[in-house]
Amino acid sequence: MNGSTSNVFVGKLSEILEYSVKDPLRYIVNWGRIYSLWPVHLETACCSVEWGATSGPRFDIERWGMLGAFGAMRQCDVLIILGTVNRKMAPRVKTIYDQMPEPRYVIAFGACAISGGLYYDSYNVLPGVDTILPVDVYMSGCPPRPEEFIQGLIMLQNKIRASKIRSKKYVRDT
Amino acid sequence: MSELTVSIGPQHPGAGHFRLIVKLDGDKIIEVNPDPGYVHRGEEKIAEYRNYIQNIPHFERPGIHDSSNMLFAYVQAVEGLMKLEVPERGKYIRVIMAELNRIISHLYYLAIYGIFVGHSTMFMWPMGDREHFIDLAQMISGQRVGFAFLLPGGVRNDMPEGVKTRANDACNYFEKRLIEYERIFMNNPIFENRTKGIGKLSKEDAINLGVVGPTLRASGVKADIRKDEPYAVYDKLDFDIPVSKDCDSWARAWIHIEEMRQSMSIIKQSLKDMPSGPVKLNLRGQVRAPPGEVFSRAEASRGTVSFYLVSNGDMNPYRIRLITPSFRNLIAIPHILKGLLLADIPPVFWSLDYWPVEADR
Amino acid sequence: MSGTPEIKQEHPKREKKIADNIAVKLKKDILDIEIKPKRIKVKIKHQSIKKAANYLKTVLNLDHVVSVSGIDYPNDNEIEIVYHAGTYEHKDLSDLLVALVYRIPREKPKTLTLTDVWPSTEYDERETYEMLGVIFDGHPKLEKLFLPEDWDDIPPLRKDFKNPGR
Amino acid sequence: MSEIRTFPDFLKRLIIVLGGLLILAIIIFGVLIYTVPAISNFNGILLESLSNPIVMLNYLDSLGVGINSLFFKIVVFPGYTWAAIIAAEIIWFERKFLAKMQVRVGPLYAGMIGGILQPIADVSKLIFKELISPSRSDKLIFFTIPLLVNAIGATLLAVLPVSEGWLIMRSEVSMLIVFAVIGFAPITVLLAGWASYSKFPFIGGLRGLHQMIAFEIPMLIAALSVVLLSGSLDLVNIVQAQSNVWFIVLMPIGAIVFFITLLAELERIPFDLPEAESEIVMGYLTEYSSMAFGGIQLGTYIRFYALSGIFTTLFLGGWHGPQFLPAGFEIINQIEWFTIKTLLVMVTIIILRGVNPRFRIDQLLRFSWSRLLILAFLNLFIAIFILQMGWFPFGGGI
Repeated sequence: MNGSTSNVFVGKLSEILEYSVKDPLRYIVNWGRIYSLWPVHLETACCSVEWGATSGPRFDIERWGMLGAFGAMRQCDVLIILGTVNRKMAPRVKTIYDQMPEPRYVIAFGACAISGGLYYDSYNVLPGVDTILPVDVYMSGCPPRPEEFIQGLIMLQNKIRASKIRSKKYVRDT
Repeated sequence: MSELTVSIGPQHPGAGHFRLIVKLDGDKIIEVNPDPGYVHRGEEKIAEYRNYIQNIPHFERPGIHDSSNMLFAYVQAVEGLMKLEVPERGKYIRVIMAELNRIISHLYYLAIYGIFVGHSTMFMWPMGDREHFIDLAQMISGQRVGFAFLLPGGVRNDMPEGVKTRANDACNYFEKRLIEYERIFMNNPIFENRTKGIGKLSKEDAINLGVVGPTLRASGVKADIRKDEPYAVYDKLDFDIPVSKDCDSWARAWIHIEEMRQSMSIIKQSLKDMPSGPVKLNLRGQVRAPPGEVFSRAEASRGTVSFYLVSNGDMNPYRIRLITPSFRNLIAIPHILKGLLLADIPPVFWSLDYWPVEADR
Repeated sequence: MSGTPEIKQEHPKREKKIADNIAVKLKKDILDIEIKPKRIKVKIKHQSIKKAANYLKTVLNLDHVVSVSGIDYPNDNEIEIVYHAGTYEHKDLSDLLVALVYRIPREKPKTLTLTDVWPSTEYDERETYEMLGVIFDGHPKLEKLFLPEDWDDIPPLRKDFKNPGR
Repeated sequence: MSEIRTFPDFLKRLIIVLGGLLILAIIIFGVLIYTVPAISNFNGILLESLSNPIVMLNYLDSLGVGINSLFFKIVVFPGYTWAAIIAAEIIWFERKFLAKMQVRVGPLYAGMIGGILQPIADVSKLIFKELISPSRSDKLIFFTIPLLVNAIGATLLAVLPVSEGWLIMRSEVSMLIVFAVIGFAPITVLLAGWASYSKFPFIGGLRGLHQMIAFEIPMLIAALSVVLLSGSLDLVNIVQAQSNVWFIVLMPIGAIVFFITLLAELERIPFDLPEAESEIVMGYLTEYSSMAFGGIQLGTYIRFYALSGIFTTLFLGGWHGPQFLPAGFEIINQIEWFTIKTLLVMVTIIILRGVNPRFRIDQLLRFSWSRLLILAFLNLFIAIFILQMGWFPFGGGI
């Protein structure tokens, strides 16, 4: 067997493996991630009121497997930035993000988290949390309604569904 | 020797956007240093760049689930400078919105109290019942939270049809529900163990530290701006100020439950007594305050909220000082937590109804 | 209507009486007294702030402070400090607020703390310290309260501090 | 080659792949039959078992992996897999049941029926998450703890008498084994807290140690009265002694004491102090991530099942119950009754979670040492009294 045919054979094998193992596995892994998004318990400002209502009985976020709020960030998947991040909070938010395990997702909840919102010209407010973190889903509103949170959650689920098993390794700051 | 310093917050299930630096000896608290400022957004500075109408959404953001009460003091300050008299119907609608907000805020308080003592059902039930009152407020104002409903000179719009019956239904339902709350949550023996006699704030200390709101009334001081310095139509309405002499965490929670009862009675009375007529003054052009200063107070759900407004006749206020109830109660936290155990921090801390957003402004 | 002048005049006499009492007692220290319904504004000299505060607390029973505000007046080159004191124990005066006002030079904003008279002023004075740069001598813990630890700009509530983008 | 986005896509792909594998297996098998003689023997059994499955079972037994073998018992049925399935589904049930108590829906979209696959989703997510080891932790101990917690739960399963004839191991001192293993649980909590090198986990570990030691003594004394009445340390004998009357009827106080100490041993609300979320974040679990966290949770829930089973054995008459199935199926009937009773105990524990807040550590210790201990002794005297009066036929350990 010369080199070229063996290469073709290996290529076919990897194709078959991808077809029969990797793709279904990716579906299963992503399915698990979709229905088990645990958020970090981090309240940065007044949008946490609407987050409370979202995890309450009427909007019941646990239907999608999302817990109300989770204490330690070592087990969490989603960092929900609930409103304004100011200059005192920003380093802490970054630390919390760094302590979360991969894969992790960031939701910017409310106008302040997106762009500074009402406080765009304040001396102590970040102009949007995407200046320090990579944001996956933006939810507009001041504060966003719980329905909007659910819509954003479904958007995040669709994003995860199309993603790879092993995302690009994020290099941590020391 | 065996001192341990733990910082509770800003990311902690028992603190939220706020930090307590706690020095522990074993399980006992030696010293507590509150470290607020994680939500400081410079409201007072921003207010100097905005005119009187633009400031309305800003001043409700600190206490967002208590927005009408926060604005009550602000619009009264502006009206005081401009010497406006609000139409009678507008005053009644203001009172209805303020009391709805009080119930919404108190239910939020109860819900988080549940989380802080480890009772998940106590979180869910008040959160669910809160939605009925949010629905009512949404019917009137069009928003879930942050209504921006009160304006200098009245309220933004009249109430739609059907609010009256729906409000009465909600109040009747919730009165029954409150009895259940007392039976299931307040009289639970473990809950009583955790809160009765814990976190005492004596009457003298409460007065000296200048705390406000339910915290003050739970320490046996009968003080409420609605009675002491009646504004809007509160002097025409019949209601009680619940006062407790127990001074502990349980009493503070109980005051909140009693206040919700009184609020529902106020809403029912106002809906009955409300005259017809306009709801706001027709203020053509800009709202501009003449030079002068005014100190205005209102009783929000967490306590007295005050605005000190200094104007030099400009479009924008010269200086606005906003004193929120949580900022006044901040001083009580290190005082009250001293000598307790680590496990007491969440229930005692939350029993003061300290809302960091409101304190930091 | 709280604090609304000239619309309702419920107890004009009461405020006048209290103001007269203050004026007699603190004759030398007072610059000016303004009376509105439910509000009395006492302008005093900077040096006699402690004396006035002690008087208000012991004689008038004003047991707590509602607010401490600092106002920057760059044109006069002065900073005005306002203490609003009220009472819980004295039921008749529960709607009355007495404002104690004094001014200090803007370049050297140094004054005495009132935490020993009214413990409730502790956090207000800390906030005034960081927002306006006023130094309260004798304050138990004059540190940053709300601003970030690494704040090195001028105090933000001074009028010459401009918000970014303004 | 298209990507898989929806469930029907996934199902289609799965069928294709499995079909391919089947064809491949048949081809390989067919080739092997004619080349390797040992296989052809197996082939005969395989064909025979299509008409008579017993043959297949017997053959597997002869290999040592059959349904009567120890391997099967440990790995599959009364053993680990069974317990893990129960643990996973009790997690789902707990979330769903609590949601119903709280006028909510609970897990809904993961899985077809009421989110029944929710725990599977959680586990699969945890498996593929990054495993973080804190830089200053004691790595060896840190990563041994999840295994140890699982081992404790699994060891308890070994002596759990699910039925009279069908159990993994019968020992004359199985009661002692149970308590020896339970006594090891506080050490894992303390070690987990200590190895994390972090403040909140350490506080959680210490709390766990205090709490479990304080509750073990009343638990032992409550169990001692059962031993007195039945006159044996063997769990099977204890169940046999209850054939007429359950011990919960004879000693209600003992049952209550044992139940409360059970809650404390399992760190369930109202005794979940070692992982009190609003006070010390997640207690000793704070630093654990990925499957290390999942492993501890799984081990804890297996222990939950095992200890509920012990309660059933000691006080609820174990496998005893009316015979539903026809004669010849006694073992299945016994297993059924045991499982039903155990699940009932678990549901009771879950209900308590929905209606109670959390104790404080000093109140808890006082409660244990001053109330439960006295009640446990009282119960012991009652047991001795019953024994001395000769009201109970078994016994006589003294």
